[in-house]
Amino acid sequence: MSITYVDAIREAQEQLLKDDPRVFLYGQDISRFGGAFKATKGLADAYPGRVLDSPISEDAMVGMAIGSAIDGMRPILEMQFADFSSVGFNQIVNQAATHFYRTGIPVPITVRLPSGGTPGSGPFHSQSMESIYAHYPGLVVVTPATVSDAYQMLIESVALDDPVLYCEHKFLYRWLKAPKIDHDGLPLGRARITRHGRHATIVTYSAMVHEAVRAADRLQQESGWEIEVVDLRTVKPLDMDTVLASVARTGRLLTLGESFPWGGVTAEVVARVCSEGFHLLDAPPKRLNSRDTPVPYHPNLWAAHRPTPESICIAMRELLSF
Amino acid sequence: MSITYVDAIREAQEQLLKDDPRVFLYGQDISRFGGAFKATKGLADAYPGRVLDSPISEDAMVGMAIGSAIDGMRPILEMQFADFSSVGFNQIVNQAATHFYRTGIPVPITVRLPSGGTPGSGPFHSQSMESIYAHYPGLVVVTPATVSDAYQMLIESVALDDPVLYCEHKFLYRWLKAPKIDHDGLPLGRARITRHGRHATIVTYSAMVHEAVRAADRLQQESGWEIEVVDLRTVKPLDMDTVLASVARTGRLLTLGESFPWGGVTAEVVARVCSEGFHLLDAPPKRLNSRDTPVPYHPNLWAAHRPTPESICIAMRELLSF
Amino acid sequence: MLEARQLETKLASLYKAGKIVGGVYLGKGQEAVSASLGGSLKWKHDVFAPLIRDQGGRTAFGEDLLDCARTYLGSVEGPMRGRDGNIHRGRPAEGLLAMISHLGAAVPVVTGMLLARRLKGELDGVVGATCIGDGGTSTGAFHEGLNAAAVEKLPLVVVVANNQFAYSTPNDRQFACEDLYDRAKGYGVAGHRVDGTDFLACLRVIGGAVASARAGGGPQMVVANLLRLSGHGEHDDGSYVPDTLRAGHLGQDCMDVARQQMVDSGYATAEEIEGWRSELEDRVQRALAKAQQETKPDPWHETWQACSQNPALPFEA
Amino acid sequence: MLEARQLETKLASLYKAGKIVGGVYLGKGQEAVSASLGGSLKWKHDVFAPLIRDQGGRTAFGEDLLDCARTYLGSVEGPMRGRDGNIHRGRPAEGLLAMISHLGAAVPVVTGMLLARRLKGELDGVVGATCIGDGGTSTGAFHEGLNAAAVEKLPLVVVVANNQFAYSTPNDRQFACEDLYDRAKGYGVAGHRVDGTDFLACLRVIGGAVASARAGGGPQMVVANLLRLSGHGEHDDGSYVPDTLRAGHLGQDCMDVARQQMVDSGYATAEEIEGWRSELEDRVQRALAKAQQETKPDPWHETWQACSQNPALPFEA
Ligand SMILES: Cc1ncc(C[n+]2csc(CCOP(=O)(O)OP(=O)(O)O)c2C)c(N)n1
Ligand SMILES: Cc1ncc(C[n+]2csc(CCOP(=O)(O)OP(=O)(O)O)c2C)c(N)n1
Ligand SMILES: [Mg+2]
Ligand SMILES: [Mg+2]
Repeated sequence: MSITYVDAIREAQEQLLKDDPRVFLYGQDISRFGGAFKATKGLADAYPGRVLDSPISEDAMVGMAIGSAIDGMRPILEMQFADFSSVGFNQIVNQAATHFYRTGIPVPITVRLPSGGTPGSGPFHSQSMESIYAHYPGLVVVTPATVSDAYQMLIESVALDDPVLYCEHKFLYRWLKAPKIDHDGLPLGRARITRHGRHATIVTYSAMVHEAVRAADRLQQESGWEIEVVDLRTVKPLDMDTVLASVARTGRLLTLGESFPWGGVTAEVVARVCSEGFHLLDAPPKRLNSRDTPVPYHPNLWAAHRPTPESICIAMRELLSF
Repeated sequence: MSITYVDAIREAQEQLLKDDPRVFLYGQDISRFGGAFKATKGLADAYPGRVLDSPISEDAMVGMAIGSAIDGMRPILEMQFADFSSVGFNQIVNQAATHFYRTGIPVPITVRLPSGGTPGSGPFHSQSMESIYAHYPGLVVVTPATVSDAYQMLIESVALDDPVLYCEHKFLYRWLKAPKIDHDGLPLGRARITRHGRHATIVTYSAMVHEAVRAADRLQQESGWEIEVVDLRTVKPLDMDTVLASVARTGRLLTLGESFPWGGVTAEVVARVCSEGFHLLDAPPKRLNSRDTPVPYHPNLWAAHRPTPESICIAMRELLSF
Repeated sequence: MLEARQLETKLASLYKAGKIVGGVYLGKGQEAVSASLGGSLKWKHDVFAPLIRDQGGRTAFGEDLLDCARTYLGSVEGPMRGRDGNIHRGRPAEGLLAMISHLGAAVPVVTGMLLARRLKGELDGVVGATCIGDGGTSTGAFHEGLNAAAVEKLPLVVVVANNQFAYSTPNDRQFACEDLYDRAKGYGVAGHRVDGTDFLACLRVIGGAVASARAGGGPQMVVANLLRLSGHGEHDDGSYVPDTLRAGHLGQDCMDVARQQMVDSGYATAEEIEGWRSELEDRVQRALAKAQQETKPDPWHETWQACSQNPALPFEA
Repeated sequence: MLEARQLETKLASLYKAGKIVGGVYLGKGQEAVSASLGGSLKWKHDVFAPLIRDQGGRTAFGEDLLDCARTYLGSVEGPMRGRDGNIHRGRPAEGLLAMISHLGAAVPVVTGMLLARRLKGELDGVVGATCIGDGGTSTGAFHEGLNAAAVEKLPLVVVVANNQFAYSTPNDRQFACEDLYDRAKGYGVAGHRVDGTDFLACLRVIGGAVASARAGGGPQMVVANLLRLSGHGEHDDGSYVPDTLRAGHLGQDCMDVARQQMVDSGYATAEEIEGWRSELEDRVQRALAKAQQETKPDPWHETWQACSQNPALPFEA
């Protein structure tokens, strides 16, 4: 028996529906159909009236979730793809993000964003938007990389009074499996040391955690380098304590992410490490992101657009040779 | 005789309408009324049929501008406030930004974004969105800080084949004056050294250039520090040559911006200076942004939300004391 | 509605005197529409999302005068504590939403609140209402929100105050249908039309729409025709409105019509109304005076926290 | 339309054989509607923004078979050079737009192209057309775009292919009006209704709408009722569509209807049609075979440039 990443998301929603009458699900094709990725399969039957199909109206979907949250509910909104949240952008960044600051009334919505690239998905079904939403005060942005985190962080996101963008990586949906949900007790907002090492630190999140570990394994095998991998888990807030402690141990930093190269998580982490822990660095920090184009469609191009174990190893060798 | 920043924007549009039959203006209340800030005053009468009032439909406005550009026009779109471009976000980042990469056909639209805070404008009429749009491949983001740049960069934005977000700062509209338009020949994409110095560099853009210069003057008067101020002029692309050359001379870096603190221009500049010019730094780099809340309404709060000469001086003294 | 007019007249002169923090947007000429809506709703029971010209509706719904006075005069005691201002004020926990500027954005939010009531089993006899301008109907938010409310058959009442202009933009640059009322059918919602300058008609039609929604008749859309008798904001002279329009039927002041209607129907005498007016003027004056003396927001006492307290999260300071 | 069906049947089997790069979304059952639209438009003269079920319209408009074959089979010679795929292909310079995925987004873009024509004085006799699904009508983009086209009175034709479902979502969770046709009046555009399974009716009504727009009749909205005879994509079995619906009138295959209509009207004999079919099968086969042999995109030859060349700009590499 094993459970996949997307199953964990489904089970978390089932648990939430079971435990908390304030929870309901809203999204396109999530009811009887169970969602484009089957993340809500069977839930409509088990919880009638609490798993609702929405029209193709992302702006209204977010607005309605916000209204229901103001009125005491805990909606979980499924975007069919993260990319379509661009249509609900205004409600997310201007209504949800500002409401608590303006009125003192929190807006506990959780917006599930199926994120990241898969081969053949193209420019509009592959986007990683964590770097966009994290810019806005008032939003919490979480990016689970493991099966247990997918479960646990969804439970905690819904428990949080603030609006959460829950970025789930489509590439991990069925590929990532665990024997069972087994959480190590880290709360939302804390990073995890996924792999210990002492020669350099890779700070990353979501699917790239696995690519980083692959690269680290390879560097160890091939050259004996011991690379530490930090999984941020939430990109806003950022757990700088864990990041700085790791950099203090290793003296070398690569930040790694799948979103576009200008700004974003990798820039924020480098900027904060350099401002807050400049003296810890023995070498210039490095960044690795996707390329500065839309996500290409053809798998040949896609594979070269995002960071890979190969490109991570190249960057790490440069970093280590400094 | 003198010309204000908003007049320069108006004159550039007049010149463009005169010189280029492909240019037309589209936006809310921009025709006979001349726009909420009078940036198009008189143009509808002078160029009948080429200055069009739009419905309150930012998404369609951007979409229509894109269509017209695909068909050979050079539209200039006025958003009534940058904040409302959130409604047109999808067309900007998914249609305009990707079109050239996908099809090989460029989309020469210029979207004017009245940006930045003024006292009493509140959370929805004060935003600085350059950090959001700059994240997206395929977009050019310009942020003029002077009257002559306001003019010249608008002319060049329209000449560019790629989509440009032209971020004009509302605080500068009437406050900033110059005897005449007098351009130093710097092309789009090049930064300017606004003030020379040798003890530290402030990298900034838009209205914050003026706050930086004020702070620098004060530091010079009070303590003899000579601070260099670099005006990025365009935040994407970033002129790292000029930035790195300045940091090479001074060894100390503060990045300064008015948008929200997570990610954005200040993070990108620090991250790139640290990756590309780590050895140039004699002290940890510093960043100064607005605070991590929506832009508050009351002038007392607003003035403490954005960086001021006072807060810049404090940050600079810390930087210089290192 | 009389209170609203008194209040706004006072605000306009305070604005001219430079005493107001931020802009002033008035509902002058739209009070009959707005108050008919607000007055049909119950405080802490229904949901009301006012827009920029809804002082009339706010007052009628039950908003405290002081909330208004404090926000305009920048008192930290106001419901928004200086963080947001004036027309953006609200008390969401009491059912009075605090608008964001983006037009149309309130439509799905009210809808969502009604959906919450249904899910909680508390929808019975509840109405959610919002106003929007002719210009606001062009937003995708209006369309998506109204459509979603119709699909859910929720008791949403949308009142379109068609004052013929959106800022300076006339109806013919805003939409091409003959009457915005024609849109109701396309959403599958009940449609109504009313002369927005006629107080009794507003009471009847808008009150009727609210009653229908309350009784389970599903979403309602009311289109009220009128003119605003002020500029877009107090910085604007509204000179783009043609004199012929001002001189015509839509240009009549709903307050005058209402006064006449009350007198004619024997509801009140001219003297009684004058009495109310001066009493209200007094109340307005007192509220403004109180607010003016209160503390202003102070950045040193501001928490600068955009997220609600959550000790479990290592939030950045 | 016959070609489209041949092509798509082939694509479906290639998909099952794992030979296709990315997803496959078919227009099976929607060819009569789509081809009636595409066939009324002139290549390099009009503008056409197809959506996911418009192979019929693409072919009829004049798109080269090879463009399709190359995109599905991942040839770098295709119009999108591997950067975007399949249904997203287009040739904007020839008037065939390349859709983004976001539903509704094409409506204002076509409108903008028509506006450009007007500004250039080249609008005479030009039409811009796009298709949208029942689900797509719920987007703000559709509303804002159609409204803006109506305000500008541009010759836009929007064909709503109401196939009763948006992915799995039935009409009654998508909108609450009786007929989407009822929306036309609310936008002030001419409305039309047609049985989308009836080829001759489609030719008449959709062709008529295009002719009206071309003749200066302003924006047109056609609602066609039909069913898709495939899943949402080839990964989907469409089992949420009730059998009764499939067995009813809407479930009939427009291709069968068209064949019968051609034969009945004496336009062609059954043998002639069969002849076309096998000839087209051949052409489709050849195009696919050619594309299959072509070079695939190579990251080392890709420019990785999102902006057009501009030497004046110090763009980041
Ligand atoms: C999405 C959006 N775009 C632009 C604006 C700027 N704006 C504020 S009020 C206004 C005019 C509104 O007109 P209407 O809806 O008719 O209401 P009225 O002012 O006439 O009452 C505009 C364009 C806005 N608030 N929101
Ligand atoms: C804005 C947006 N939201 C969600 C989607 C995902 N999506 C793709 S096709 C589809 C269903 C479309 O239904 P409809 O418009 O009726 O067209 P049909 O597939 O029935 O032809 C959905 C939800 C999308 N493409 N765009
Ligand atoms: Mg109006
Ligand atoms: Mg459909």
